[in-house]
Amino acid sequence: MENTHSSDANHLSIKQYLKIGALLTIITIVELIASYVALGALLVPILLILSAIKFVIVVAYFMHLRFEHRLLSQIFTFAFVLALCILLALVALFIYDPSISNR
Amino acid sequence: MSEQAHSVTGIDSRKLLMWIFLASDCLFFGALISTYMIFKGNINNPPYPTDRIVNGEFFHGLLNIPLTSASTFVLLMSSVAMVLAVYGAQNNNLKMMKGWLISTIGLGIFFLLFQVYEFRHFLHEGLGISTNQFGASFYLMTGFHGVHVGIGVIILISLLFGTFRRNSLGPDTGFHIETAGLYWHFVDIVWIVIFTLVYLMPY
Amino acid sequence: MTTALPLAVKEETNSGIWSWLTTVDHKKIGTMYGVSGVVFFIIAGFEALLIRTQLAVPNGTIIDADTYNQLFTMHALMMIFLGVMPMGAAFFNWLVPLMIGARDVAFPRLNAFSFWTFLSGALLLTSSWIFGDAPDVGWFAYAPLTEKAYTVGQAMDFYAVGLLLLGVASTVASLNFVVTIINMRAPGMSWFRMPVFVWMIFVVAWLLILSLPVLTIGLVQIYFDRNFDTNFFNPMGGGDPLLWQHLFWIFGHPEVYVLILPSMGIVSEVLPTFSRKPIFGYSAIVFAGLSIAVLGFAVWSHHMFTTGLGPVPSIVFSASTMAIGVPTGVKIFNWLATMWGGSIRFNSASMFSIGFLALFTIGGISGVMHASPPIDTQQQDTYFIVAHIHYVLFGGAVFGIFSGFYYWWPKFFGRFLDEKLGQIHFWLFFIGMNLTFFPMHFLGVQGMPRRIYRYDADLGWETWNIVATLGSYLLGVGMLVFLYAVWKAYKSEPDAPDNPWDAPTLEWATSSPPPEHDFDVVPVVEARDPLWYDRDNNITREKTKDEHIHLPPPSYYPLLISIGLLVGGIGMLTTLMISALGVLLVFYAIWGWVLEPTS
Amino acid sequence: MLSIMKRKTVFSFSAIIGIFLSACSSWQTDPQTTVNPKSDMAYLIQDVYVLVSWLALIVFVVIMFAIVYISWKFRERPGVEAQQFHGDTRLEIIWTLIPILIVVTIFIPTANAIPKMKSDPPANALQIDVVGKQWWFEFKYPELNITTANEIHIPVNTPVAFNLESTDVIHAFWIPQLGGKVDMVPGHSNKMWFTPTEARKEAYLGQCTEFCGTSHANMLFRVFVDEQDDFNQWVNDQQSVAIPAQSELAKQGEALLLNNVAFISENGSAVGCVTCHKIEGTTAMGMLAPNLTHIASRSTIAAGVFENNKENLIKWISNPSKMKPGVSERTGGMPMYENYLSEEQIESIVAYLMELQ
Repeated sequence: MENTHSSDANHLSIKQYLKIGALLTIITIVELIASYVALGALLVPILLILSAIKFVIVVAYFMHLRFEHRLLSQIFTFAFVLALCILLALVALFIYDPSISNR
Repeated sequence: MSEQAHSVTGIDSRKLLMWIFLASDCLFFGALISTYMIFKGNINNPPYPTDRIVNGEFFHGLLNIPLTSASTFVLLMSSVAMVLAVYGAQNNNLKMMKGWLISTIGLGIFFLLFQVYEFRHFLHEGLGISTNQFGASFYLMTGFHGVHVGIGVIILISLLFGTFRRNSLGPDTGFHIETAGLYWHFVDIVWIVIFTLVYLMPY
Repeated sequence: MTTALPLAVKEETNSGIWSWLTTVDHKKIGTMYGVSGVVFFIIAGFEALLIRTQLAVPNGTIIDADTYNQLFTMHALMMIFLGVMPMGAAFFNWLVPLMIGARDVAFPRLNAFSFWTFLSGALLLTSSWIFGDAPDVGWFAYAPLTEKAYTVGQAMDFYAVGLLLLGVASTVASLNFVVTIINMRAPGMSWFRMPVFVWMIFVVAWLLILSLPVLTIGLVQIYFDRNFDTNFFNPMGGGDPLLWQHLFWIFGHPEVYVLILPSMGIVSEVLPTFSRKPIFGYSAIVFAGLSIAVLGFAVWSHHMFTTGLGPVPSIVFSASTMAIGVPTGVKIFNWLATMWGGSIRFNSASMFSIGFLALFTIGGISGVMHASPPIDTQQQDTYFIVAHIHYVLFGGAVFGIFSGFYYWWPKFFGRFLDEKLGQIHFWLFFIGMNLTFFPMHFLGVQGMPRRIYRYDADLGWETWNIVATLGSYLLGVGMLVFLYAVWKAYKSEPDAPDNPWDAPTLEWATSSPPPEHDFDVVPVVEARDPLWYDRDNNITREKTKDEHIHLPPPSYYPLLISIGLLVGGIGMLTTLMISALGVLLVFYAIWGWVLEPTS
Repeated sequence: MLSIMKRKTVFSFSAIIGIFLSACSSWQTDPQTTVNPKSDMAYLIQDVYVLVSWLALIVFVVIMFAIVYISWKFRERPGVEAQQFHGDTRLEIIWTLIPILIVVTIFIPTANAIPKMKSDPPANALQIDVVGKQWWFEFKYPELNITTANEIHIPVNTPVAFNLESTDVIHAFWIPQLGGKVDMVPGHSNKMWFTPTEARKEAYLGQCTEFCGTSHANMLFRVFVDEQDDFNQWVNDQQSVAIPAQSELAKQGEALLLNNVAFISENGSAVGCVTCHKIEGTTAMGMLAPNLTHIASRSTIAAGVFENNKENLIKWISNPSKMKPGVSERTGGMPMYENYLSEEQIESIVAYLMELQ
């Protein structure tokens, strides 16, 4: 039974995976608490940063992107950045549209 | 799937196909989330997503943050289980792979049950798809995410069914489970973004 | 592996209808794309003739308002989605594997699935004519006109479901070809030794992969608005019609580059061959293509300058639209430089490419004019825009496609298209095109709006409308000449040598038409224009080494899944129970597909 | 063979340029032309338009000449081999800069025209609310308390500001000689303003230019630019209440129109005129359809498509959809009164309407 090929050399151990799982859980709990604590203007940036960290952790380690061919991370980051830019552009276009009357 | 042609870049064509499909899905959920964020500002009839007082009257918000963070935790753990299943498959530890695959499927179904409960609760509170913009965009976004999770569960079940019939690791089984894992993790990170933007962001 | 499925034993038939229905060969799939593309192109062309006949005289009574609105909408939908895109797909299905030295695409069955899903989407959309509900609100279907309150019948459901199916087909095909181009290039063919045509298709595939999901969301939202009373685009219920415009044009602008880039790729192959010299500024053209891909996602709101955008977005989108004109300009200069110092042979293929160069430039110039919002507020939705569209799409994409037909016909079918007829066809198209669409610039400047089924007599528009109508008849005649040439070629004896034009790219190293396995031995590439490199250094590649070549067996599961999706689509138009049936069929076919032995 | 090809190419290009120049002359006089500006905004647009058009013409001539010249000079000739060069970075840089230069020369005037074009109207501007409906325009002068349809009068040399709304689908408000078009998007209130610079007898033509359904082509409007005193006279007429009918036939028509909420006949019943139309000073209070108080003062009916005379009014009331397809079929559309009223009754109503100056 030949072993699956490519990236098994730089595999993470079970312990490391569990540690990452724990870290993600902690971040989620911190996010939850942050949303209850009255942080005012600070809340939005904190939440965005925390979810961005979770996002990167899952993509880099669970989806193995850090150990894969550079092309895959280029493809995914280009698509993700494009989706983010379109999201920001659309939201901005609608928020700063003076002509919307049923606001 | 098709035979393993020699690939110029060393990346297996099937894995490359999955990653590019995930890139396309990024735009899919990007547009869905954009629609939600656009309508987030002007929901002008009850029921509302969060508690608010509208011309003197108090309206109880529908979004239940503790419940949804529990379902987020469930989906997060299913990602961890998925990773361990892939680990088992790649180190041809059949028992470990089957065990974690079953727990991933279980956690996935558990998450779907959370969603079904939340949808029924909202419907019961009077939030139909045509009630207001919150209803329409929320159901569309979380609905499509739920469909993606459902398809993921079906894929994992068919992979599990594949391993039982042959009670040994086929040459590609490890690879199939890893690719299914990519899809599963993607569905999880989409939920991470939705959870933050929809549930935690102030209105 | 599992035993053969009980349903039917798949024996090796390579003729007859069954072989076409179950083929996974990229060449057969390419031919099917080409044939359906030309058929729909002719139907849409006929619709255009009806439109022009109605507009020939003021207050024309040949066609009533509703039919006219259906005609111009279906003319646009069929030309774009069922004519130019599939003909482009015919070229990249046929040529990409041959040009990069691969035996087939990365996922042959997925390629067959793409074609059959395209065909089911095309048939579903075209069947709207038969069921009396052809979409009649313009090809970009601005909300809230698409809401239930303002439309009668199911026209917009046909539009939404038809485009959803076509979207699935195009996305899957693009995924397939991106993986093929990345992973299956012949040894030695680095990224910068690939032919320019393959680069253009790589860019087209990425544009489709990243833009179609946004359109899918818009279409789902129309479907939900019409069938489940949501209010995405209904302002009464809190929705916003501009949301549809944004979602559509985020897809819309990359789409128009999807229409033109294959033709730019064809021209970049035809001009060097008939100028007897390599393409000028290969890397400039490739980087121009890539920058168009990136910028293509940043310009969409230039379609919405008049919807009340604020000053800042107008300036930003005007700047990005003008910026995207620069790479196009660079390409035109590079094509001219390719012809400079060459020894240009004039035959139908090269004349269509030179025609592309001239007419696409005119379209590009008129396009840059309304990149500036002040001018756009005068030109938007007038016949000036119709002129711009047709100069870039007819003068650009269609001329490029016909240049490709005349150039690769010997390679596809082993027979030449008659040269005499080709010249007549070119001049009929060239003169007809200018007679039809150049006066539309004048009509636009005289203030004639788009999409009007009648106009009054004393507005000064009569002469140019008659000229345009006569021109459009010339185009009809030109198309007949082309069909006669195709019929004549079909009847003639296959007499085409391997490389009739002494062209540089790998597909000319195979026989005409190529064997089913394309290459007897996978070619080794040492330079950019491989065949010219071999000819100049008189290297002869050994051709007949025959080792066991593994070809994927035909399979009917792609067709089965597409039929399942079609049934699902029909269910979305009638009752969702039928859709459930469709989903079951899809699941069964996927199950069969996965368990099908591939060796 | 080549000489024919060369002659044909030269012929067709010279033909195009010839047609182009001869057309320019007729553009100035056409009623709906976009290149004969008559307001400050239109002049602003015209300046950018002229600059860009000249640039376009230059690029057109240069590239077309280059194509013809290169095709002719480097045509296949016996004994002449193609030169095998395939790149020159210096050249690439030059012809990347040229398009950038052209684009910048277009962008600068564009960038400083946009803020002016999209600026807020001056405080003293005459306010006109325009509401786009399926297939006609409703105009309201809030300060002067005038409501009319499809035809408006504005004073010369004073800014006029349009507040553009729509109650059904997207329309576009465009008077080519007086300014660029702005869409009327339901749920949005867009602004547009200009200062007309030339008063004249004939109207400035305007048309809806965003596809809005079956009769999109029949949704025209007219703007008359008058001297100040003519405008004041028009305002007084419009503000006056509808005068009661004078002639005998008109009196019958008036009674028929005002007293019937519905008309019943063997073909069923149809809503009366009063339910949708409004006539100031009478019991007709409908808000859905054009205001008829001064219908006779308008030169056209049915959104500027037909001349306002007796035959057209009779034909219109009898069967609106024959003149404007879709009007009766759409929900809330005008019924075909030939099924509910006799010829005489329709003529009496028309007589009354012709008296509403």
